[in-house]
Parts: sequence; structure tokens; C-alpha cells
Amino acid sequence: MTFNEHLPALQVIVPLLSAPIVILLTPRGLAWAAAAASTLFSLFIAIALAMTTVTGTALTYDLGGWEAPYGITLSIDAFSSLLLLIVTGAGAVAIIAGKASIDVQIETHRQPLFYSAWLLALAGLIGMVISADAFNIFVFMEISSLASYILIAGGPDRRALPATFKYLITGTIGATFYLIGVGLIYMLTGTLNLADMEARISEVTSLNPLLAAAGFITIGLALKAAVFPLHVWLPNAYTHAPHMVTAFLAACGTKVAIYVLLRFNFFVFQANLPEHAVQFAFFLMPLALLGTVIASAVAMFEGHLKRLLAFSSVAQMGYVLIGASLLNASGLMASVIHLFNHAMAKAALFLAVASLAIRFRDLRVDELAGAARTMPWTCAAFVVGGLSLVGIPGTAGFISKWLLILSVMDHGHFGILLVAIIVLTSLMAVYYVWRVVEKLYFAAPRLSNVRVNEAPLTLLVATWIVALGNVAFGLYPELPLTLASHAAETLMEHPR
Amino acid sequence: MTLIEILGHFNYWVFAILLMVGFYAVIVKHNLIKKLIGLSIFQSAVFLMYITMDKVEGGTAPIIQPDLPDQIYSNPLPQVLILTAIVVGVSTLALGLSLIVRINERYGTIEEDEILEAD
Amino acid sequence: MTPELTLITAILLPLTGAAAIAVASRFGDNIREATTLVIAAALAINVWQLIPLVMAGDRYDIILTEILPGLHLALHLEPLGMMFAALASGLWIVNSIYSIGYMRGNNESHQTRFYICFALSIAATMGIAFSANLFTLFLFYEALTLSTYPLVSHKGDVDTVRSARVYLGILLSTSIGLLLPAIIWTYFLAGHVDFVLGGILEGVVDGPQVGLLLALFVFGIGKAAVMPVHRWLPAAMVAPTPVSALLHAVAVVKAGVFTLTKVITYIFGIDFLFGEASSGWLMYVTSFTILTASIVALRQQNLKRMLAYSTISQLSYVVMAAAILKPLAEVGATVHMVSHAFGKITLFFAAGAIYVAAHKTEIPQLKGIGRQMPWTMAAFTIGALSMIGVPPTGGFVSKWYILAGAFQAGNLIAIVTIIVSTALNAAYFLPIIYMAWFMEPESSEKAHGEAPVTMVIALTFTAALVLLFFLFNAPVVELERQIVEQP
Amino acid sequence: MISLFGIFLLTLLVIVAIAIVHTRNLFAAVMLTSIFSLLMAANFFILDAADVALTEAAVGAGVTMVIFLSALALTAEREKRRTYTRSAGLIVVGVTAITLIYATFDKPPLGDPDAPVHQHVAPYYIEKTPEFMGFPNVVTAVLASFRGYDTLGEVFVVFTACIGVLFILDARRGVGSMYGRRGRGLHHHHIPQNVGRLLVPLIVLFGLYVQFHGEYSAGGGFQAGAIIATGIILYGLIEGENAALAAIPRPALLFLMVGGASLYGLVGVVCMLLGGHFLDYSVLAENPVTGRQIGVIAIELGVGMTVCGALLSIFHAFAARKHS
Repeated sequence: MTFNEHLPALQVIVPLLSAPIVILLTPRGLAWAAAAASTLFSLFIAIALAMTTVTGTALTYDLGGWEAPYGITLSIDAFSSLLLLIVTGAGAVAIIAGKASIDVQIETHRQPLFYSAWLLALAGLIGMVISADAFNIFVFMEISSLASYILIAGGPDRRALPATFKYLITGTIGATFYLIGVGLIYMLTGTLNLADMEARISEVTSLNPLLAAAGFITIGLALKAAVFPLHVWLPNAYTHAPHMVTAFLAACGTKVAIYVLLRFNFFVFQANLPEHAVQFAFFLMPLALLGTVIASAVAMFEGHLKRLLAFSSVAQMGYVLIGASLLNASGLMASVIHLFNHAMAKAALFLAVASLAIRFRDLRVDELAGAARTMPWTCAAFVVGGLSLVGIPGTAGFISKWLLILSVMDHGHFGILLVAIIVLTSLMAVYYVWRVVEKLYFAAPRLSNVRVNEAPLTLLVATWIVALGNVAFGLYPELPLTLASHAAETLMEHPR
Repeated sequence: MTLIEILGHFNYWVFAILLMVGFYAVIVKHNLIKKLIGLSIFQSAVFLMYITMDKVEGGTAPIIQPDLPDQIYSNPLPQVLILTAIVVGVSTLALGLSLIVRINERYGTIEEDEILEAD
Repeated sequence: MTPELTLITAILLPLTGAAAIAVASRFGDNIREATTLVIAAALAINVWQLIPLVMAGDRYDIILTEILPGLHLALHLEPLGMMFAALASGLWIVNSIYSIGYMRGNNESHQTRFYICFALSIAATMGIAFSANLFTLFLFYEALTLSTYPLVSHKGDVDTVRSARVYLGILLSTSIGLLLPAIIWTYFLAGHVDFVLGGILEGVVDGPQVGLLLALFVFGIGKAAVMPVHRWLPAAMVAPTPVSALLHAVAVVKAGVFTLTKVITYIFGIDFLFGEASSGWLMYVTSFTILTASIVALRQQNLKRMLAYSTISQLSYVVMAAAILKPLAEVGATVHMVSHAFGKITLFFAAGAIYVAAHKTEIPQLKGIGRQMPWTMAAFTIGALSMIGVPPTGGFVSKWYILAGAFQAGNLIAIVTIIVSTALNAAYFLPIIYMAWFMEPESSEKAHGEAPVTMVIALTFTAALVLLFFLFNAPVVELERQIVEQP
Repeated sequence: MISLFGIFLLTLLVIVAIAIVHTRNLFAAVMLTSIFSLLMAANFFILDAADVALTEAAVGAGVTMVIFLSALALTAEREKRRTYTRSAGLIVVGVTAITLIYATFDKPPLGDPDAPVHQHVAPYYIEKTPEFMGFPNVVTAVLASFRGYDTLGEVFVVFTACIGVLFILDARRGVGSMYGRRGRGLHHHHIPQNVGRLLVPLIVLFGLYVQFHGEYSAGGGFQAGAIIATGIILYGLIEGENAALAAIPRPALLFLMVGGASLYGLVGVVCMLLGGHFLDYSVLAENPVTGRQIGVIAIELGVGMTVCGALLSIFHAFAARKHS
């Protein structure tokens, strides 16, 4: 077999197997270098894979040489590729840029463990994305969850600890719900392979367990994805985590859960459960709408910058679900590309936040007054990220809002209501982003903050790379668009 | 109804009851250790559900006995899955407990409401 | 340089200019202001060299990138945009000269930020003028809003910031809340949002939806200040006067009516819209705006606020003229854009000169000021006459065309509105002129004389333009004819 | 008869679970949890799941309890009395219960050989294991080979938990209070000491048996790792942590953990280098069956090393923490 054929497996193995090695590298900076190299390598693999899947082909890899459904198979299509780009991209940028920030927040002797957990979180998320086996997804979900708990618990504030504990309880309940759902399906079909499940599920006559399974899986993953109203764990966890962890996880953590949710619902249940489509739309749509509006409203009045952005994440995930619950290709395409674009925007914002945090101890919005005078580059990057979050043309965020509104318009009078809500929440986003920008730029600095200076260069460069990425993908969105449209196609009308 | 049928239903009822007992403890209890214990009961219940479905009437544990060609074996797959799940469960517990220890050090309590009040 | 490249440099010049100003500011104020002037002059030359080409009937396109199918980032050179770009770039020079006097005379803080943001907003204005489609236009439209915020909130005190928030809040929320959905709806209907002569919506939408879509556009383009989305304009008067002069008499507000005119002519198409009864409401709304704003202006004590309400009323003239949907009226709309620009910038210049020289902002304080500041008040008088529409000023020409168009359409509402509002305009401008020239100053007054010389030069120049436009308006008329009379 | 016993066990299970939740004494709750696990293990055994029963007994009843007790020693032993007003929680629990009961109305009956679970995939494993693997324990075959990737993930879950505990507890402190004064263990209690000394070698020996006999009977790396770890923890409790650390010092634990996980991964990578898929052991030797056997033994060893090292590290991390 050639090297290229092994790429799907290498995508997981590289970060996974570097994790144990990293904890042995105690000399200062070595663990970071190894972890950064490993993440960067997985980013390259993800790019290489995307080059293949962008043409619409899907890759599979039989682990251990055992064919599905007897063995575990990895499968990578355009949708997974997009997620891989998000996950590895966020991981790589955050770790490479974040050394300065992590050095401040994590004691040197704990850093090898921290970086190891970082790699494990990355490997877990990747494993979830590319696995084609329902139970294997659970295993890698647990790797990523446990590693995320570690990363978040690394926050210097003591409030990080109860926040992590809450996340741990919620995450475990979510994973167990998922396990119950998978168990019920397994009981009815005898298989764990997703494609095989779909084929065999259509022969199942007793629908009650199947409906319950759909419910358990959806709720379990919604807990992980922090879908409103199951998001309560998220704001505290993001707020008190180390800043780089927030940048990493906010860009991709919940998105992978949404990805699995969409995959399960559209691949396994969609065609097989009578009225499942309607139920999916019927339950998810109101939640998505409520979540978007309420979380945006909370963000409008939130005083702490990281919490504000965390609530904004909950709101933005609402858009993704709105698109998905339209149940057509254009809606799905909008939500898939929003996954990508929102990751870009949030990564830029949280990287900027991390830069600010290096100079400002307190991240309440009021404390950051006048930061633009001393940290002009950081603040400008924040503005670009904010514009993308709002959806101003020329940024990535615009593309997804545009596509979302366009697909919503297909739905007559109800569509107009949806447009109104999307527009309203965009305006709310304008408000909460502007509140911060105004403080950064047009408020007089506090006396204690006069002497701060610009963030470290690496961090600044990385922040700007992501910020400019927002602009680049806003003007030349071809790659994510193509991937997203393939993804939407496969989700809607994948080969039976 | 034969005994094994009753047992079959009984297994699922017990699964449901255990799940509820565990879930109740997780949601309602304030004590963090109690929450974790509840979580482990909650997970054990799911293990029981999986293992229940591996049973085949008249079967034995799936270790092939070449001298008995007509032997029926129980289903190995759920067992493998649950082996994994048990280990996942204990890992989560260990991590949760280490968090509790640290919370106790920083807050002086392991009762959730007192922690919320402290911040 | 090819014309296509010229279009791009028109945007890049002020953009790099902003950076150049930032750098130049390290070498002293004189260098900085010289840089501004050089950039402004270069831009004007750059833009004006296109005029002969457009007059000759040439059109140029340049597609920068295709974002989605049918959605391009693209520039296009056509008469309406040419006129707008030439106007804004030309007046930027004058305004820069004026700014130097004003900012120095007033000892304003943050002068570098002022010049940088000014250059940025000019870049955005150029982008609006040369946009080939609604999407590109929207992009620059938002850029203009954002880049002018620091200018409006320049003073930085609590009241100023509050007003600036009103400014930003209304402009952003209308554009994102109404204009963007309107654009997406257009895309949804037509499959693209390019500006095409004769419109792109004919046949794909009809009935009440046309009226609704038009409403989204009219109120979404908050910069056109059609009531009830006019509140931002008086709020923006907290800005330094050069900002009010160039941006809130020319660039920003004209961007609004310009966009609206483009939407009416290139997206809907005037013939299509004329045939749709559901678009008739626009006439009533603009007529209401013209009259109400004039009445409000009548009651203002603050000079700049009065000018702001006058602007609101005059902007709706343009919208109303466009909404008459007859060729002559469309010409009138364009001519009025220009003549009002000359007139209003003169008035604002005069107001700023009075503020710098005498620190007066209220109308009753102006008694007898004409004797101390003859140049300024002469210019003010010319500007005011143009607002009313008295010959030999530019305002007369535009009103003439609009009225002619109204008769062409037999549009009684328009005719009555114009006549009544002319009376109202006279009612709020003439007393000021009378006060300034013929009333005795308060006895406690100290002598103050004229404003700094650069300001006087600038306002005299624009006043001269008002008069000259009465005679030499043919190029503008000619440009507009190219649009409305093409089959 | 066995069914009746099953019903008895299950009833007991429910009673114990309710007692666990009800008691306010956390120490009692942990002890009951251990009993709960043993009952569960017995129940698994009745249901023909010998491997799972062994694991549940070793991990659930043994290791879990020790970790719980370590944590209790560092926190509090009693739950505080308070009034619960979380009706919302009860509603959630109720809804979940109704869904579950609704779901199990028409599930296949227990032991039905025609149930879909027994028709698809599983028969393949039972049929092919002797042919492909050359050893009889199907569970080991599925665990180590057919679904070897899951098991790799599982090893890394344990590994993650371990580095998590080390990271969170920042285990770099001196010997704590758990072993009595100065880490001397239970020297003054003669009966447990002597019984323990007899038991420890037996436990470790049994663990090694389970490790290397996993292909032929119930057992394998997980169980073995857990059992050996339990034995060493017992040794630590008797002789003091210092003695336990002297027997297997921290670097050795780290080596076990890292080495085990790496060994597993390395086997997979070697398979790739030899031209097969990741974890395709058949390329390890000329005869595919032999190759698979080598692979299975190697990865089981990796699993055992990691589990043993990780559990011991976790235990030491708790033990080293001083009571605040």
C-alpha cells in the first residue's frame, strides 16, 4: 500500500501516538515543539485529504484489514474533510501561536501533560469525525471529552474546577445517552457500522425502540454540542479554561458533536423512520430559534468578554441547526459552511482575546477600555473577527448568512419569520460585538492599563493569519463551498 | 411465560430502574461524590442492557470448544463493547474524583450549592 | 493606465493614503496635511480622467472575484457613478483645505485619526460609486458607515458618543436588518444582483411584493434619510464641521440617495416600477419627509441642526424625483444631487467658519454677523438661495428639471410638494440672511473678523461652484440622459 | 434454577442501588458501590459474559473502590443534610424512564436465538475465530483484532484519565497521610499484614495468568492490568507507599504507561510498514494465523502494561496528596 492510502489512518494515529511520547519530553519547550509538530503534521494530512475529497470522492480505510461490518472502518467524505480542516486547523494555530499564553497560564513542570492532553483531545475529535462505526465514535468521544476536561481544568482560576466538573457530568450523561441509543439500534439490527445500520434498519418492524434510540442519540449529542437549552455547561467552561484552550475548543469542540448528530440523523434515520424528518425539524427548529435569540440576548448584556463570546457560540450553533432542520440541500449546505466560517471567526476572536489576556489580567469588557491604543494590531484583528461573526460582506461569516437566508426564503410565510429572526439576531450580534469594539477603541484607558504593550509576535501573527483567513474565505470561498455542497448532497441523497 | 422470558423482561426493568436511580442521584444530589456514584450506577445500568442482549438460550460463554461442534455460544460483541465501556467508566470516575479533591482544596467543601455561593 | 485599473486605483489611492497619512504624521503636522492634499489631488485627477470616456459612451467592467454564482465583487463604470465619484473626489480637496483651517483653528485633538478616517471614508465612497452590483455596493456601504463613526464621535465626550451611537445604530441596523434581506431577496428572485440598465426584476416579481421590496430598499438605505429613518442625520451633527460638510452633505447622504437611485433605475427599472401600482407609496412618504423636515427645520435654533433637517428634506427631493419615474425627473434627481452638494457644503463651511471665528452655534446669535464676516456670509447667502431654488444658483436648475418631470408624469403631489417646500425653505433661510446682514449685533459683541484663510478660500470656492453650476450643468445633464434615454 | 438466581441477584442490585443513593454516609455508599459491582459481575457471569464479569469485579469492585476511598480520605465522609427542591430533575428522570419503558415494549425477548443481534456480524466472529486466529476465546479475538482499533482507543482513554489525574492533582508532593504516619503502612496491625503478605503474590500470579492465558479462557490485558495493579496497591497499603514505590518506582510506572500505549501503536505501525492496514496483524509472520497470534499477544501486553501503570499512577497521585 502506498503512503497516500494510509492517510486516513495516519490522520488519527499521528496525534494519538505522539501523546505518550510528549509526556516524556520534560526539558523546557521540547514538549511544545513536539506537540506543535505533530498537530501541524495532522493539519497537512487534513489538507491532503481535502484535496482528494473536494472532487467528491470518498475515502475508506479498513482497520486491521477487516471489512465492514466485521471490522471498524474509517470513512472520509467532503463533510468529514471540512470538519478535519476545522479541527486540525484550530488545533495547530492555537498551539503554535499559544506558547506565550500557555507559558503564562500553565506551570512549566505540568506542561508536558498539558500538551499530551492537547494531542489526545485533537486525536479524539479527529477520531470521532472519521469513524464509520457507531461504537468507535463513542470511544473517541470519550478520549476527546476526557482530554478536554483536563485542558479546561488547567485554567488558573479556581472556578475552572467546578466548571470542569459540571462539564464532566454533562458530558458523561450525554455520552451514556448516546451509548443507550446505539445499544437500542444494535439490538434491532445487530450491527454497529453506520452504513450497514442504515441498510438493515429499514427491515426493522418494531419502531418504538428505534424512535427511542433516535431520541437518545439526538439528546446525547445535543448535550455535547451545547444545543440550547442543554448548553448550561458551556459558558463557564469556556470562560475559565486557559485562553488557548478556549480558542481551540470554541472553534471545533461542539462542532464535531453537531457533525455526528447530523450524520446520524441524516444517514441512519432520515430515510428509514417515517416522519422522522418532520420530527427532527419539529423539535430542533424551535430549539434552534429560541437558542439563537436567547443566547444572543444574554451575550448583549454579558460583562465578561469570554462569556460573551461563549454565549455567542451557543447562538451561532442555533444557525447551524436552523439550516439543518430545513431538511433540504441548500439549508444543509448553509449550516455546514457555517460550521466552518463560525470556527474561523471564533478562532480569530478568541486568539485576539488570548492576546489581550496576556496584557490584561481582567477580561471584563469594562476593564479593556482603550486597549486599542496600546494593542492596535490585536484589537484590529478582533474587529475583523467580529465583522465575520456579524456577517459583514467580504468576510467568511457573510457567506454562510447569505446562504442561510437564501435557503430559508424557500419556505413561504414561515420563511419570512425565519428571515426576521436571523436578521434580528444578526443585529443583536452587531450590538454585542460593537459594545466590545467601542470599549477597545473609544473609551479612555484605565490608569492601571496605560503601560501595557502589544502581544508577543507569534501570537499576533497567528491571530492575523486567522483574521485574514476570514477575509480570504469571504472573498474566495470556493474550497469550503465545494466541500459543503458535496457534504449537503451526500447528507440528502447519499447512495443507498 | 417461561422463567427465562420473565428474566428477560426483568433484566430490562432492572436496567430502567437502575438507570433512573443513578440519573436521579446525578441530577438531584448536591454532594459531588454522590453525583459521581450516581453516574457510575447510571453507566452500570447501560452495561446491564448490553450484556442482557448477548444471551442466547442454551448458550455458553463464547470460548470455542472444538470438541463440541453443536455448542451454541452467546454473542461476543456486546461483551467486547462493555469491556471497553467499563474501562471508560472508571477513567471518567478517576478524573472526576481528582477534580473533587482539588475543588475541596480550593473551596473547602464538596457540596455544589456551597461552591456556587462561594463564587 | 487602463480605465479598469483606474477604477481600482480610485479605491486604493485613498486607502493607501490613509496609511501614508499615518506614517506622515510622525514627521509633523504640516507633512501630514500635505500628504492629505496630495492624495486628494491625485485621486481627483485619477477619477476625472475617466469623465471624457464616460461622456463618449464607454463602459468598463472589472470582476475582482466571484464569491457565489451570480455574486461578484466587481466594479463598473457608468454615468451615475462617474458623476458621484467626480463630485466626492473633487470636493475632498476643497474640504481638506478647509479642514486644515478648522482643525487647527479649533485645536482639535486626534487630528491624525481624523485625517486617516477621512481618507478611509473617501475610499469607501469611491467603492460605492463604482460598484457593479448590490453586493459590492453593500460592502462599501457598510465600510463607509464604520469608517465615519470615529469622525462623528470625534469629540469623545458622553453626549457625543451617545449621538454617535444613534448614528451607527440606525445606519447599521437598517442596512443589516432591511437592506441585506432586500439584496438577498433580489438575488433569490433574479439569480444575481448586478446593476443592469432597465432593471433585473421585471417578470420575476409583481403585485404587492414589489412595493414591499421597494420598502425594504428605501428604509434599508438609511443613508438616504427618508423618514422615519432620518434620526441619525441630526445626531451626526455632533461631528466637527468638515465632517458634516463633506460627509453629511455630500459623501454619506449622497451615497444614500445615489444607492436608491441606482436601485430604482438599475434593479427595478423605471418603466417596470412605473407600471406597478404598489410602489406608489414612495411618493407620499418622500413628500411627507420633505414637508415635515422643512417644518422641523423651521423650528431649530441650532444652525447645524437646522442644516441637517434641511438636508433631510433636500435628500427626499432626490428620492421623490427618482420616484416620479420619468426621464426628466431622473435627470432632475441627478442634477439635484450635485447642486445640493455644492450648496450644502457651502452652508456647512460657513457654519464651521462662524464657529471657529466667533464660537457661535445658535441662529439667534447671528445678528449682524455679516459685517464681521462678509465673505462667509456672502457664501452662506448663495448657498441658502440655492436651497430655495432662486436663480442664478444651481438649485434652480435642479428644481426646474424635477418640476418638469412632475408635469411630464402629471404628478400633482410632486408639484404641490415642491411648491410648498420652496416656500418653507425660504421661510427658514431668509430670516437668517436678513439677521446676518441687516440687524444690529448685540452690544456686548467683541470684534472677531473672518475665519482662518484656508477656510474662507474653501467656502468661497464652493459658493462660486454653486453659481457656476447654474450655467455649466450640461455635462451632468448629458451623463444622466445617457441612462434614461437609452432604449 | 439459574434464572431464579438471576432474578434474586437483580432484585438485590436494585435494593443496593437505592441504598447507595439513600445513605448519607459516603463511606458506606462507597462500600455499597463495591458490593453493587460484585453483584453486577455475578449477574454478568450468569449471562455468559465471563470476560466482562472478570473486568467488572477487578475494575468495579477493586480499583474503583480504592480510588473512591482515596478521594474520600482527602475530602469528607458525610454528605450534608439539605432539602432538595429539584422537581425539574425528577421530571427529566421521569421522562427518560417513560421513554425507556416505551422503547422496550417490543424488543426481542431475552435469549431468543433469532434476535437480530445473533443473526448478523456476531455469527461471523464465532465461525471465523478458530480459522483466522487459531485460539478459542472469541471475545479476545474481537477485542484484539476485529475491533482492535476500539481497544486502542480504550487504552488511550485510560492513558488520558491517568495524565488527567496527574495533571489535575499535580502529583509532585511528598507522601501523604493515607498510610498512617510517615507512610509506614499497617505495620501495627498484624492480621491484615500477614494475610496480605500471603495474598499479594497470589494476586500478581493470577494477574499474570490472566494476562497470558487470555486467548484460551476468560481474561486479557485489561483484567490482568487491573488485577496486578490491585495486588500492588494492596502491597502498598500493607507495607506503606514507600515500599510500593520502591518495588515499582514512579519512572517505572511512567514507562509502563507510555511503553504499553506505544507498544500497541507500534504494532499497528509495523503492520503498516509491512504492507498491511493499520493493526492488520496477519502480515507480522508468514503464516497469517501466526501473525495474528503474535499481534494479539503483543497488544494484550501493551494493554496490560498501560492499565497497570495508569491505575497505579492514579492511585499514587491520590495517595500523595496531603489532606487539607
